[in-house]
Amino acid sequence: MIDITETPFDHAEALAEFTRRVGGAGAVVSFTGLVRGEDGVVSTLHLQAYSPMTERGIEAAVKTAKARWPLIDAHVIHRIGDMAPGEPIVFVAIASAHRRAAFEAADYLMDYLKTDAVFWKKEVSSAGAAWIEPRAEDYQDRARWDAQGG
Amino acid sequence: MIDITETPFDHAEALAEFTRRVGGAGAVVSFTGLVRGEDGVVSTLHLQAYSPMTERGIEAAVKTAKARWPLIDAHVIHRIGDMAPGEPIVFVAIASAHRRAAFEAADYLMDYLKTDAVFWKKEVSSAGAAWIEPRAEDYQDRARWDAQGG
Amino acid sequence: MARLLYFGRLSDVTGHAEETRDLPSDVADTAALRRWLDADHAADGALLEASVRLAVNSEIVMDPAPVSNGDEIAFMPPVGGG
Amino acid sequence: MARLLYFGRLSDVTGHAEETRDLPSDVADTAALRRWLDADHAADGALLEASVRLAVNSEIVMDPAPVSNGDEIAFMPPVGGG
Repeated sequence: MIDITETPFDHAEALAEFTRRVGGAGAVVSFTGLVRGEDGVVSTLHLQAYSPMTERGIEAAVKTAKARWPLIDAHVIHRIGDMAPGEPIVFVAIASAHRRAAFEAADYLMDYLKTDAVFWKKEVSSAGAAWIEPRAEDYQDRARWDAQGG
Repeated sequence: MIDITETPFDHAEALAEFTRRVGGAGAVVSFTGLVRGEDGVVSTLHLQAYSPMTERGIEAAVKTAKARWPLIDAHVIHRIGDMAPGEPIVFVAIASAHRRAAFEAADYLMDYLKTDAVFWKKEVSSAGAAWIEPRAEDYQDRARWDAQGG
Repeated sequence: MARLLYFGRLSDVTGHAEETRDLPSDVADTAALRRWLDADHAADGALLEASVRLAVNSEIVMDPAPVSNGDEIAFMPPVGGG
Repeated sequence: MARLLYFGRLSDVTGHAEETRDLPSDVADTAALRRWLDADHAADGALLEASVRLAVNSEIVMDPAPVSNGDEIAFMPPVGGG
């Protein structure tokens, strides 16, 4: 399941619903990325998507993960629009019978979302606005999955 | 924070509370291990701890994780006593500014909990009762952290 | 008329996130389109960068790919969410 | 009197999870304790296994470690939670 949403979401509630839906799974891993609250600096994050290309890309990445690891289900939520510090930007939940599969698939999907998912990100603070593109570190993290067998 | 509890806990609520407490973190990873619901077989899991040795061991593992990765905080909850299918057995949450640190620390703590934490586990089903000890695979997973640099 | 979308930092460069334009008769592929719009917006090469990919009707294409009036064409700088 | 704890499968072997016993005068260390209790419970070697570790007053020890009345001694088969 993939949700691209302009409204804030409750990541804990998303985890509760996901766990209910996958009843019987032995292992559930979740990742939540939140807008960082910098000390004293009020900053807003602005995220753009290009639908339906964004959704299609995430769907393909989820399909790849399901082919690579024995997963029961996956849920991806991604905010777009303007976000305040502390608000969730992205949520990935993975259910599997095997804990390592759940960890690896969540890690893989986050690397995809950081470097390949069709989003653009702008940080607005008192210092001004800046578009943020993936760092070299993000591309290196992503490349781990190409190097490994599958 | 470490909780060993005889009463069922709500892992999504634990994630919500943890995220509130670590306000400002960029990345939160959670792992939940649940009693598997086998088709048609009603089974119960029974977990024993040896307090305070169990708590001391988990505290030391959390301390090791905090020394190894740049973590903001960690929360471990572990059930003891009798559990029904679908109930959470174990919950680990990690907050960090860095997503890979959060993933690795959660993975590390789960490997510790599976093979080194002071618990004993019995599965009771219509087929009878059996004490379950870690599998070779669990010890191999655990050994990954010794092989790697710090 | 073609619908042109400028994502991320490119909307700052061109001054808007989208526009509808009549493609000149000599702009028949994405390479010509980049050159035309880069000059038209005085973008100083921002629309010519190799890291900026183009999508025609929601499919990413390699230069030079055919374009014509009626297409939706997106200028996409490096992507990344989370 | 010493307090003896049998965890995991060992409670099935000995028939109880804990007992309080007066240690015989010739049982002064963990190796002797294992032999005495294994024979006493007809445990058929279950308390002698190397994979079964002993903790004296909540500290894991290596055989032979001193034991005496007043101690809490735990027999711990391989551990594992989750």
